[in-house]
Amino acid sequence: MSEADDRVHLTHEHALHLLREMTRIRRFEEKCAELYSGSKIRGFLHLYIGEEANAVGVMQALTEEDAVVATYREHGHALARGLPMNEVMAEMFGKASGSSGGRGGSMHIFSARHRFYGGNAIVAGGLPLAVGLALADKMQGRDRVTCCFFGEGAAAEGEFHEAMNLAALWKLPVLFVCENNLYAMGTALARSESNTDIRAHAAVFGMESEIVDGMDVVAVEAAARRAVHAVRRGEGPRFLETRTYRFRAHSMFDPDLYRPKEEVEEWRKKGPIVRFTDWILGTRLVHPDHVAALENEIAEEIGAAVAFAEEAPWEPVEELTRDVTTPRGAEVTA
Amino acid sequence: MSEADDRVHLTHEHALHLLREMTRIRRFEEKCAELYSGSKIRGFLHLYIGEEANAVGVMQALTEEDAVVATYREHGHALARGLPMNEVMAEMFGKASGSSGGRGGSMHIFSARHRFYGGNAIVAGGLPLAVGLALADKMQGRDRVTCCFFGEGAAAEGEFHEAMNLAALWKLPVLFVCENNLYAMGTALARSESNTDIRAHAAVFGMESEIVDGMDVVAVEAAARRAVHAVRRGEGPRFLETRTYRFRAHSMFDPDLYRPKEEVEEWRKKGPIVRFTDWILGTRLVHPDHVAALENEIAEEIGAAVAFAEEAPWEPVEELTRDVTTPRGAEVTA
Amino acid sequence: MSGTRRITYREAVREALREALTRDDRVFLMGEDVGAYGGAYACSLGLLDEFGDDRIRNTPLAESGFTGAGIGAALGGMRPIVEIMTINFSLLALDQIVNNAATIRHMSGGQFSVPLVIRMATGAGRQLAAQHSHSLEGWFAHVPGLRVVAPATVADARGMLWTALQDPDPVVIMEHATLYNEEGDVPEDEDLAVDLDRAAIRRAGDAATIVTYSANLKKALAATDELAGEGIECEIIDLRSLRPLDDQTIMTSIAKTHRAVIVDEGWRSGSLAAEISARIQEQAFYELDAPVERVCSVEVPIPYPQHLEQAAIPQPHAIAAAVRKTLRR
Amino acid sequence: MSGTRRITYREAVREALREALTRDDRVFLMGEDVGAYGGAYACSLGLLDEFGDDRIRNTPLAESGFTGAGIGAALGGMRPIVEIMTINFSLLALDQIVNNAATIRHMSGGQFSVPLVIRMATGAGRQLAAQHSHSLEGWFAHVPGLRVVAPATVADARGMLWTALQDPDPVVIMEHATLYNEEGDVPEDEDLAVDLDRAAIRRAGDAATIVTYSANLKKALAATDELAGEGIECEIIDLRSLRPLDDQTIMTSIAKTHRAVIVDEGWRSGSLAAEISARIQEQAFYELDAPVERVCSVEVPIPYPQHLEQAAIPQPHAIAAAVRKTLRR
Ligand SMILES: Cc1ncc(C[n+]2csc(CCOP(=O)(O)OP(=O)(O)O)c2C)c(N)n1
Ligand SMILES: Cc1ncc(C[n+]2csc(CCOP(=O)(O)OP(=O)(O)O)c2C)c(N)n1
Ligand SMILES: [Mg+2]
Ligand SMILES: [Mg+2]
Repeated sequence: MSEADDRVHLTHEHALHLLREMTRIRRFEEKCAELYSGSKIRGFLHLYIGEEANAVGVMQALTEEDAVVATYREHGHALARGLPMNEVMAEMFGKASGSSGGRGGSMHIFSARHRFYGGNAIVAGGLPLAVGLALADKMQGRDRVTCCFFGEGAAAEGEFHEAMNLAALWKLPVLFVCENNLYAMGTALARSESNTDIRAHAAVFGMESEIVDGMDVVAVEAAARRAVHAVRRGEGPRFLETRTYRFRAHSMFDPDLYRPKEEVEEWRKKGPIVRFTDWILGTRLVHPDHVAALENEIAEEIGAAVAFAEEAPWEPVEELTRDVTTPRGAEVTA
Repeated sequence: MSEADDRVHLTHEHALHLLREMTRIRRFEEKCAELYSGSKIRGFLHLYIGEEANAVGVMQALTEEDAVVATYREHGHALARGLPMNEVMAEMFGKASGSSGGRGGSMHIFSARHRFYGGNAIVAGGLPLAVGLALADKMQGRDRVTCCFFGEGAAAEGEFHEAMNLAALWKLPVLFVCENNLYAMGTALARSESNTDIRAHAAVFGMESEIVDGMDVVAVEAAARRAVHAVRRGEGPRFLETRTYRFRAHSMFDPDLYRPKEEVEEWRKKGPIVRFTDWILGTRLVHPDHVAALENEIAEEIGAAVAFAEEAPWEPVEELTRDVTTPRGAEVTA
Repeated sequence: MSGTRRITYREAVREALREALTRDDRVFLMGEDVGAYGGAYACSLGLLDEFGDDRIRNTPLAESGFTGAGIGAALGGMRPIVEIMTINFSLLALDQIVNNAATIRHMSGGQFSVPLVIRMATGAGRQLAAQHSHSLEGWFAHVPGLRVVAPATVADARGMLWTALQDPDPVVIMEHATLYNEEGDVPEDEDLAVDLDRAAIRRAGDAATIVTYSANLKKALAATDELAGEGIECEIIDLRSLRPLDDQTIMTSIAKTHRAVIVDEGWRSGSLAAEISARIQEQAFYELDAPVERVCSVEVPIPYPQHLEQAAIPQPHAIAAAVRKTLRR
Repeated sequence: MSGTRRITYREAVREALREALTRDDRVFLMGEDVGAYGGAYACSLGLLDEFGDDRIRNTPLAESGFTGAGIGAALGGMRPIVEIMTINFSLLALDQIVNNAATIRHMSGGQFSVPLVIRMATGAGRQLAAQHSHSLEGWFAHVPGLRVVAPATVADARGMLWTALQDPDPVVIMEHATLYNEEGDVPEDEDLAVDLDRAAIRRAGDAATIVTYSANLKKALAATDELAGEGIECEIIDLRSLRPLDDQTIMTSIAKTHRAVIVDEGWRSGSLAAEISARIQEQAFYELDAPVERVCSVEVPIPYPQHLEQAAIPQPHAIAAAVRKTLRR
């Protein structure tokens, strides 16, 4: 293994980039929460706030050719993957200009352009998909990686087990990223797993894994680079457990009664944005003015995204049954 | 742990008993194969020949109060559990006097009297059932063990994973017995598990396990006693992997093309009956006359069972829809 | 007969759970987040404190595993209530439900019954999109060995659970996700158990028979209000039990009205509505003055935006139009 | 047009697989024991040697996992053929099939199609009892986003796979387990692909229309032989495609015969037959001279003994009786 490829080069630009990406997600979702209260966004909305370092860190290790599979908490991943904020916001609104044409909403963001395969709201349901995407790459001799995000709650599902085995058995180029935020809805990990060491569930298949502090974006990026590099070298799947925490309730319906307020407060202090900001300011890699400028830019981007979504058209009702099956004669994507 | 309780007391009687039980299964199934060719038995028939030491050994460790859950290869387990051979044979014929009233056939032998819960033909489908039976015992404070048999092929199924976790998480009194006969139909273990050490799939849940030579009935009995004892003490579930082999094809439909004839021959030499017989004769625990007498008795028992099954009545067609739901006002079993 | 109280459907479910847990100590509730979280739709909120975590048994995410464990526990003498958050997730448990719960009695020649109750939320209307909004009630109603019920009213939500628990065989209770916040009256009587065998006539009339169940009862009532203004008085049958179906109540009504409209949130092709239509035809062909109409969901995975979602599922105006069509008006 | 060859249904499936694997290198076969064992019903016997274990991909027992992997591989540009041994086991994969394969196109706003073919054995008649003998074709036919076909003839078994592989969306091919040993003729032509959109008229007649599919075609033919002796000439429609249904062929026939009998091995309540009955009623009500009859399976988990199993599923005499009934004879 050549260590060089895996190192994070924390230049001024890169530091700002990481901060920007995390902040974009944070502010975007804060706006979404507001818009939810205003009934612009509906359904279940699962905020990623507090977990931004995971998606942002991991995405740094992927190329455009790679594929991403995520869950219902995927707005962060979508933004970090490069989906235009306008399209993501329009999707939250359910508008025709949304990334899934409005059909999916917050839980089903897709983008063929970005090889972003959802947006899956069945816990663990995305894992077999990731295995298949990687299988296609391997069978076609393509040098691509499929990165699959899921929560620690997924580890109890049979589909998790089946997918892990297939990936390991067939040595497929998958990076499994388990975002361990300690709770699955209101269920603390110890109430759902007899063995709370999630990596053991990868190790049992002979899959190498690493734990990383999911509140430290640089650490996540470094770990992801190591893992992706190994996967790309053809060493088979890897497993990354990120230790993280969601600052908000599970979804907008959740009264958040199952965990102590102090616990949330403790984690907030370790927040990925505040911590990274302090650090890059402290090391003078970045100047406070840059941070302020960045916040302004993002505020503008969000304002524009909201305006875009507001103005975007609704799908006409006559189009209801479009995209159930492919129109005859149409080309297949992929 | 008091070792005393776990020891196998290999008296003359016990040795003869073990030999008799294994031989009953062997001769019964040889007869079944014959009857299958004569079209008396139909459907899929999965012979247990070669694996008799597993069921017989494990059953020694169970009491009447305990429960057993098995697979489609369960005629051996049913006989070892004490179901009358007449009823089992009649079930193979599909007759009304069969242990499941003829409805189930070879894959679905049940007996409430023996707490024998099938006869499940969905690979791994019996495991959650066993978990639930044990849960009922635990919740009602009953000192009973549920013993669940399955093949190594089941370990790849999600239901296996889910059931193992539940049993371990809730510390339920289940003994999982994985009869590892190296093949799932025509699929060798290495083609289905990235990690062929089956016990690792128990260890990951923190479940203690043991491997035992499934061709050695005394070793199986001893291991089962240790495991059942631990389960009964309230230590939670245990896992037993028995290393065994089926001498016949997977089912009567299987041309058995996927494994070398020499491999089968090698294992036949280690056959549980021939080996145990040689040994108890060698140690003079048992006299050849006893063995001959036992074979005669069994031949008679089988002859009687076939006659019983032949003469047993068919369910009248008018009864077809009986036992789909419980007649109103009837008592619930269990 | 004493008076009535006004509570929500959610409260009704919760009261029914509480009562069952109190009356019969073999009863326990098992499912994802039924504990501290209080259930995905808050039906069991507070019950953990009251009954403890042995009986309010929070499970890992393992639909097949815990549903199968429910079957085993039922075989072992308990009376489990398994909660599956949403009918879409029940697809992960169908092996256990169909291959085990529904068949064990038969395969064992009647030796074992599976007195298990499974509750799940169904249906569209909350903008939860294609993986949370299905109406697969008809699939369950297809399976011999299961009983399937769908409480449309608060009183039925209150009463059906206890009746279901008395059943020696597996009962699936379908709770439409849009009903939980609905208010309704429940009797103050001690004995709340409802008869699961009979459909209920929720409105009498002789112009046409509307057969429906669950959340669509409300829509049917709205449609009939509209129609009543035109002098068309419809009879509304709330099926309550989807398996078995109460043919008699349906056919008796049709013998009176000679017209039928079936309202079902399932996708049209292969819907439960198709079964009812076929039965009406088989049993009341010569009574019919017009073809049986079906108002079902459009055959599309439920889309997220409200206008499309609502366009995909039955609506009062479509029900009214179907009734008019049977009357050639 | 050249002549015909006589082969078994199993050989037809195998030839179709071989041809697909040869013609398109994105095609691969994936499932339990498709490799060295040759498939549970021996359909892929020999293909491992021919195509290697990359393309004849033997899987672990993990129905959800490998079906989901098939979906992913289809998204990734392959053309996977997933084999599920028996429809009962497909219950373990329904989450992937319904929540993913059938919905991804819609949820993604048409960005992704899932060109996946799933083959599975269905049906009773081999004394395999309650966990191996279901006929759940109707369930699949209920799901928007899926196409479901059921080859009843050897020629269709030979031709449908290639047509299915050209479909950009998921296609489920239902192979009745009792058909594999049946012999039939296949055309010697180069171009074997069959039209999946049209039902086939397998026998012409004007007394009554029998609508059926899969293995029950043979039973319908046997029934019509019997009826022909009585001077009753029935038309038989083999649906071939269960989703979408070819209404036009059905209604055209009924406009001629005015009577319909539907034969379907699914349990009667909620069967595909119910859907067809409902459609006939909706689209041809005023053409009907008698109620539509259904010959379906008795609502019982399929029992093991031959006489009970046969009593549970449709039989020629019952089909003939249903036809006579529509003719009031
Ligand atoms: C199969 C399935 N079961 C249950 C749910 C309901 N549900 C949605 S999210 C969730 C918790 C998942 O927790 P985790 O995997 O840890 O991810 P997190 O939400 O913490 O990111 C549950 C139970 C679901 N969507 N899918
Ligand atoms: C869920 C499911 N998938 C596939 C099958 C078909 N099948 C029956 S037995 C079997 C092999 C099982 O192997 P193993 O668990 O090792 O048990 P063994 O037969 O060797 O005793 C398979 C694939 C099934 N019965 N159930
Ligand atoms: Mg979590
Ligand atoms: Mg095996």
